[in-house]
Amino acid sequence: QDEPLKVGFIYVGPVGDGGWTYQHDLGRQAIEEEFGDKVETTFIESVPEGADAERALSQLALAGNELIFATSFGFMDPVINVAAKFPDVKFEHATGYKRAENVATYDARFYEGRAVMGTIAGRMTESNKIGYIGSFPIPEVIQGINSSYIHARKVNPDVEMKVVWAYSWFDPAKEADAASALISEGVDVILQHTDSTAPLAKAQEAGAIGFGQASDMSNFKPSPRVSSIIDNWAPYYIERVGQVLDGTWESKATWAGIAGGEVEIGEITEAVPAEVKEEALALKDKIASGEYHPFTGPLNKQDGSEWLAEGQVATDEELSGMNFFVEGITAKIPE
Amino acid sequence: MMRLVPRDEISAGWQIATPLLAVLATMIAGGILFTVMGYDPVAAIRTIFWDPLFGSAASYSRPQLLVKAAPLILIASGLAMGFRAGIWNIGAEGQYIIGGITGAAVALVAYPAEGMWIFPAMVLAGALGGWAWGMVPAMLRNWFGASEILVSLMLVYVAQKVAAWMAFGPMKNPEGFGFPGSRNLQQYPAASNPELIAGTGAHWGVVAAAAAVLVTWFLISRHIRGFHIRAAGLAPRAARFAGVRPETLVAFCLGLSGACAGMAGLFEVSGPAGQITDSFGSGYGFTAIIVAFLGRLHPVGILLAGLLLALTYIGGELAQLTLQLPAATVQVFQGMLLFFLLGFDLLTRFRLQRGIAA
Amino acid sequence: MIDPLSIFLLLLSASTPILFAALGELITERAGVLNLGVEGMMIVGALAGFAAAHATGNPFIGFAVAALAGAAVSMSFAMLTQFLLANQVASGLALTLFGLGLAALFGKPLEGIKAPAMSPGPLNINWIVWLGVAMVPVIWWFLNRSRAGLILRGVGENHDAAYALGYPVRLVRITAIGFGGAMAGVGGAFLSIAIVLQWTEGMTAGAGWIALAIVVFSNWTAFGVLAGAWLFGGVTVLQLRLQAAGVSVPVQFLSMAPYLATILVLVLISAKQKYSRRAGRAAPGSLGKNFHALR
Amino acid sequence: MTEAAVFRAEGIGKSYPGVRANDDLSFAVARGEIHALLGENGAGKSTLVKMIYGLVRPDDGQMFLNDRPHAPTDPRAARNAGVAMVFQHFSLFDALSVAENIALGMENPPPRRELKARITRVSQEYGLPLDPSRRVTTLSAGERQRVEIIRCLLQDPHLLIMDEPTSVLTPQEAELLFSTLRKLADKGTSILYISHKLEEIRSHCDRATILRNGKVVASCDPRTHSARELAAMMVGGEMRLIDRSGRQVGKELLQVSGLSLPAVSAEGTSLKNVSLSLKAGEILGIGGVAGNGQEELLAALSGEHPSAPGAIIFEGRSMGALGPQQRRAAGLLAAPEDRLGHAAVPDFSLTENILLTAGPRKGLVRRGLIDHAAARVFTETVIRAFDVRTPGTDTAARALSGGNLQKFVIGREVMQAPRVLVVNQPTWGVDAGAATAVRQSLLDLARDGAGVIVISQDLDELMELSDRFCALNEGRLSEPRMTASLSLDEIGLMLGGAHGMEDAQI
Ligand SMILES: Nc1ncnc2c1ncn2[C@@H]1O[C@H](COP(=O)(O)OP(=O)(O)OP(=O)(O)O)[C@@H](O)[C@H]1O
Ligand SMILES: Nc1ncnc2c1ncn2[C@@H]1O[C@H](COP(=O)(O)OP(=O)(O)OP(=O)(O)O)[C@@H](O)[C@H]1O
Ligand SMILES: [Mg+2]
Ligand SMILES: [Mg+2]
Repeated sequence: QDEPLKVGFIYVGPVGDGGWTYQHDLGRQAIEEEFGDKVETTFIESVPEGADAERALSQLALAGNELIFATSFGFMDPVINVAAKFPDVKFEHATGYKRAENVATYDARFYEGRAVMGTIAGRMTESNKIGYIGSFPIPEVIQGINSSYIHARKVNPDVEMKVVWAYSWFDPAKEADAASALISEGVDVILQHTDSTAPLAKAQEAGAIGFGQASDMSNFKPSPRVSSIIDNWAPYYIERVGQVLDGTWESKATWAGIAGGEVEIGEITEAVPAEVKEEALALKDKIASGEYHPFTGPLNKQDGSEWLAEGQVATDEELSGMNFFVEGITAKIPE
Repeated sequence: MMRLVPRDEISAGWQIATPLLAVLATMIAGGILFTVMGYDPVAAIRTIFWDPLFGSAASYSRPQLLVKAAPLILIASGLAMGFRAGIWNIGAEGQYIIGGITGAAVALVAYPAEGMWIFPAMVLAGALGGWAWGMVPAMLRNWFGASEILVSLMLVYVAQKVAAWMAFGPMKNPEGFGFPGSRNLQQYPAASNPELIAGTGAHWGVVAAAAAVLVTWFLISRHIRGFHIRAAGLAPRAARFAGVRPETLVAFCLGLSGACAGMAGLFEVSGPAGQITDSFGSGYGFTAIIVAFLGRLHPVGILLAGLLLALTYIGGELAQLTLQLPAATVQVFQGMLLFFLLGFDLLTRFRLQRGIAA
Repeated sequence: MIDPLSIFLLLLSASTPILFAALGELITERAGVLNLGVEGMMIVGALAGFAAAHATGNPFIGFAVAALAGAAVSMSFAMLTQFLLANQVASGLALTLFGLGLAALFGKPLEGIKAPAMSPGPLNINWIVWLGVAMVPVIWWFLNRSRAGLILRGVGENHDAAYALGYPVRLVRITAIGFGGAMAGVGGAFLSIAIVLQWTEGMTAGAGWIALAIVVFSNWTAFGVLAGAWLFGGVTVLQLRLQAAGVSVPVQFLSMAPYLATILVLVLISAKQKYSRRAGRAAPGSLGKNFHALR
Repeated sequence: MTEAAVFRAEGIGKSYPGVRANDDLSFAVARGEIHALLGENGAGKSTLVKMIYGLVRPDDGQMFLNDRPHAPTDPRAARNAGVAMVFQHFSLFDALSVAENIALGMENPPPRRELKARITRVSQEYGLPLDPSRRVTTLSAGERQRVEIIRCLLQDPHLLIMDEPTSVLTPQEAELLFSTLRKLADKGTSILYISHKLEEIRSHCDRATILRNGKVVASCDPRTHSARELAAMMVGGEMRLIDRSGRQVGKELLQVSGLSLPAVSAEGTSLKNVSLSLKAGEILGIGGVAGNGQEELLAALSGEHPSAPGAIIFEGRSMGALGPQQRRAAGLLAAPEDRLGHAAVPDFSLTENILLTAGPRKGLVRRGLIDHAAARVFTETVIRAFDVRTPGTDTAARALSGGNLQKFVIGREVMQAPRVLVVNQPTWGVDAGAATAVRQSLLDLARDGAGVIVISQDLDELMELSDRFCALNEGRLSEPRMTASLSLDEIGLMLGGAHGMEDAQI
């Protein structure tokens, strides 16, 4: 087996987006580093979801790639279609839910990281107002908002959460404006589920704090970026490539979190008091060890109806279809 | 000193020669750019312009040319009519999105019924949706004199928001676990737009594009309506004198180009794309403007230009794959192509002449 | 509940990129040239400005370089339209496409880098914001009171007449295109240096097109441009502010609001021109037409 | 009066591709002289004066101004040397004010307020009142010309060039212009004057230089020659005489009553309660200064603008709601004034321009389908019958000279054998020979039983053609009078009250 294993990637954005695609590309580079000559990787960036994705996937398959990572939710149906045509090629689809003999799915439990960020946010806010910039009202983002809020409130019962939807994953100017709007509402801690650093930049101007999203955004250390939630795909990618190499790869659904190393908590800087840092790290460890689940009852839905009873833990099905806020959040999910 | 002298007649020879010259110049300029960026220029040009047609995976990429070119040609054919009349529909992208949405709406309402009527009804709805979206700038121009360039363009953004709203709201697939995006129409036989002959890439959109080329060719060269369109573009008052009502023409051209774009959207959503997502519009409407100009607003030219641009897209992907050329290269390429074409265009209208010495 | 002053401060900064770009385009259009390439010039300015600011550590040098870069790319448009007599609409689109591609290509090495800090100006408002607002009366004065402005308007109003009087139509237009490019460049650089504080591909996200719309709805006047930029910025900022304040608003519809508002104002202004005879025609008479003189 | 020459040209030559526009051309203009340049369309008059004004550079020869070599590189250099020029068109800026327009024509305009004061002063001095702050759009043709003249006067030129300035003026306005020019000449300014109107040259100019094919063929004192003699010199042969014989007035064809219509443009005038009637074989002349509703009247009759039902009855049918094509099919045809851009598409070939109007009547378009072969045949017919000088049927309309295009445009309508033909300014800017041909074709049409309406500002033309005459003034049409019983002075009175005239009296 002299021929290297060819591994292909399709990205929804440019590798330089500094966020989502950038992190996947770091994962790709980690593969190259780990396996050296044994693998050869290629990628196609900025592939629109839809018809073009199907072609890009086919081109990758035709070019002899045996393992292909499709790194956006919108590539789901194209992956299934192309996988049917290339039964010998293995596909990995991020954040989707459709699988096949040769299609596996993987995702990360970002809400675990959000719990840690929420704790820091709840402790750090002086105005008792924290802001959240959401991209789109989809389950993954709603999980994050709920998780952050729940854990901020846990450490600070007076905390209030303001939500602004940017309706974009990546629109720096819009995100900057959203951050400014939150700040002028009195918010002094900003969480974001959009991919640019613009909100951090605005936070810095206003003396507020925020968190890195998707990538570490370490440029803004030590403040306003006081910590970050990092998508680290490298462990998963290395594991799966290894499995292909030794012939043990099989289709499955992976939803790993802090424990699997896919969700990483970036350095908590000195801008955060030591005891808060400790508290946050303790929570992280509890989640990693499986001792604690961020969605543990008692929890009510926004309308006051009961969701989880005391000690009850949310199921993965409930989480992956989450379409409501928990009690206490005043913002509404746009219909 | 060289100077420009207008020609009495547009030169037919140069009409054909300038696009070829433009392609050649783009290859040369592109080659220089690649060299500067540290890539092998010959390999890059070959990968973009040659491999999709004759390379090792050509049997796959050749039909893909049709898939990619069809919406471009369909939309550009409609746009060219308006451009000839001096009516600037820059918002085909929006009409494309709305056409996709209205067409898909018919399917989603009908689901899971089966019936021969469903697909034709979707085509009609798609065309109507695009038409209606095109009529907004038309009416605002007719009633208030608002610039159709800007109104149609602003409506692209609105259409994108509508698509997002649909994908997250009313059209969300009820079996999609709360994830955005409509049902996949590829999996709904009555509403899907599959390959007509396996392995050719030809779906109903390709047929429609071919029909659009024929119809617009007929319109422009044989029909009085096309004649009036040309007259209105060159001399609005003369067209009015000939009996053209400018309002009618504005409505006709924006409506026609909107309907074409809407149909393109429908064929895309029911075929290659499969579903309405928040990113459903993928730039066909804007690229079609280049196609229209590159094809010198002539149906046959548009046919060739559509295929050429499809080639740059697919070749660009191949170049990414094999040479790791950045995706933005394709954009630069298309920009240069248009630059050169517009520049060389001068030769069709003017003659270069040496200054007459005393 | 939401105090107007804070909204105003927000919109000041949010509207600055489009204000610069639209003022530049105003001058270009007043000279009779319709340059649809604003988006392309902005993104090139955003990149070049950011690169220079990063390299020198001085944001102001960044803005100066952005102006130069914007003017430089605009020259390709000038070449096409003024010497090769190409269609202005198509050339502008080509410029947009080319600029976006070029910036994406050459921006790769700068991704993920943070912009150097910029000291705020008076009242804690960015110097460039002040500059943008100050440009408005300057441009008004230039157009309506200066000799050069009169010549520029003459060229835009009727290029044949201007040529017959001996004015260098082409030169005036090339200068105006260059100025438009420089202003668009500064607008773009404000995005990368002062708002987003980094370079990212496609970061102008349609701002150039909005600037074009604002010129029309300003009725080709400097203060109209200011009003338009503030209105657009205001609607954008307001919808985010309303969300942040927890007002239950239909977000999808509000996110369409800036575009719909632009259309609405466009319609109102066009209708006023169309139906009131006193308002007269505001668009420069030779706008979008190419000039060719035979000697 | 003939002291030293202010301006001299020696051996001037200028070639355009395929044309020798000026050829070894020499002449001189004396101080304080009104000097006419005469010649057919394309004789080279404009080329010559454009060289004097620095818009075009001569290929060979020399020019002298006040005995110093004159070789301006651009109009500003020419202005600095003391040359000023009034163009017939394309030299005012519609959206700008009078003062701004004038400032643009000056090298170093004084500050705004002072400039306004000077404009007012000079305009009063020459009896050409003007409000410096008005926008040019709102001015009448005569007022616009005042702007141009004052723009020149403020520079105290040695040589003032006027290229066809009177074609848009009323006789009174023309008189006013000449008295201004005479005042200027008396102060020592020399004037170079181009016109196709031989009568006004005869009565107002001191000398005439006559060009043919770019060469000087004669120089004379126009006051000592008849118009026919001057025309003969221009053409190099005898002029054809107009034949008015053989016409018979028949039944009524067209009835317009109570026609009102808004203005088509900012410069236009609304039509107010216009009524007229036209019989077969009759030519009705409609005089008036441009901008008094002529365009609107033509648009209403051609169908470009719909009108109230019953306002236009053609052979018993109400035409008001019908568009141009339907009216053509019925036999009501029109030819507008502006040949490039209104009557014809400049970039279309002649065949395509035929299709613009001749589709319905000549069967060139059937059920929307164009019969290109038939169109070409008809184009050739028109070209032959009207002696249109063109390389072929595929030549673009803009490549034709003004006179030839005019013959083509009129020919296109006449050859469709209309029942009624409405023409506006049929010989505008056209030389004497071509004008005669066009006028004769209208007379022949009437002789064959059609009704013709001629809208014109050229009173000589109206006197020559029309049986009855009425005046259009501020959108109102006067009662028709028999032309035979009218004198030029009476016509002047009928047109009187044309705007701006009252305060313009000196
Ligand atoms: N810019 C040009 N390019 C080519 N040929 C030209 C140009 N200008 C004038 N000509 C040609 O030169 C000749 C002289 O034209 P010129 O304009 O001097 O005639 P004119 O005497 O002013 O005619 P008119 O009575 O119609 O005003 C004509 O044959 C004309 O076609
Ligand atoms: N580029 C050209 N090629 C060929 N002929 C031309 C060209 N430009 C002008 N001409 C011809 O030259 C003649 C005069 O045109 P020009 O533009 O000088 O107008 P003009 O009638 O002389 O001006 P004015 O209105 O001042 O009398 C016309 O017969 C016209 O057809
Ligand atoms: Mg002339
Ligand atoms: Mg003339």
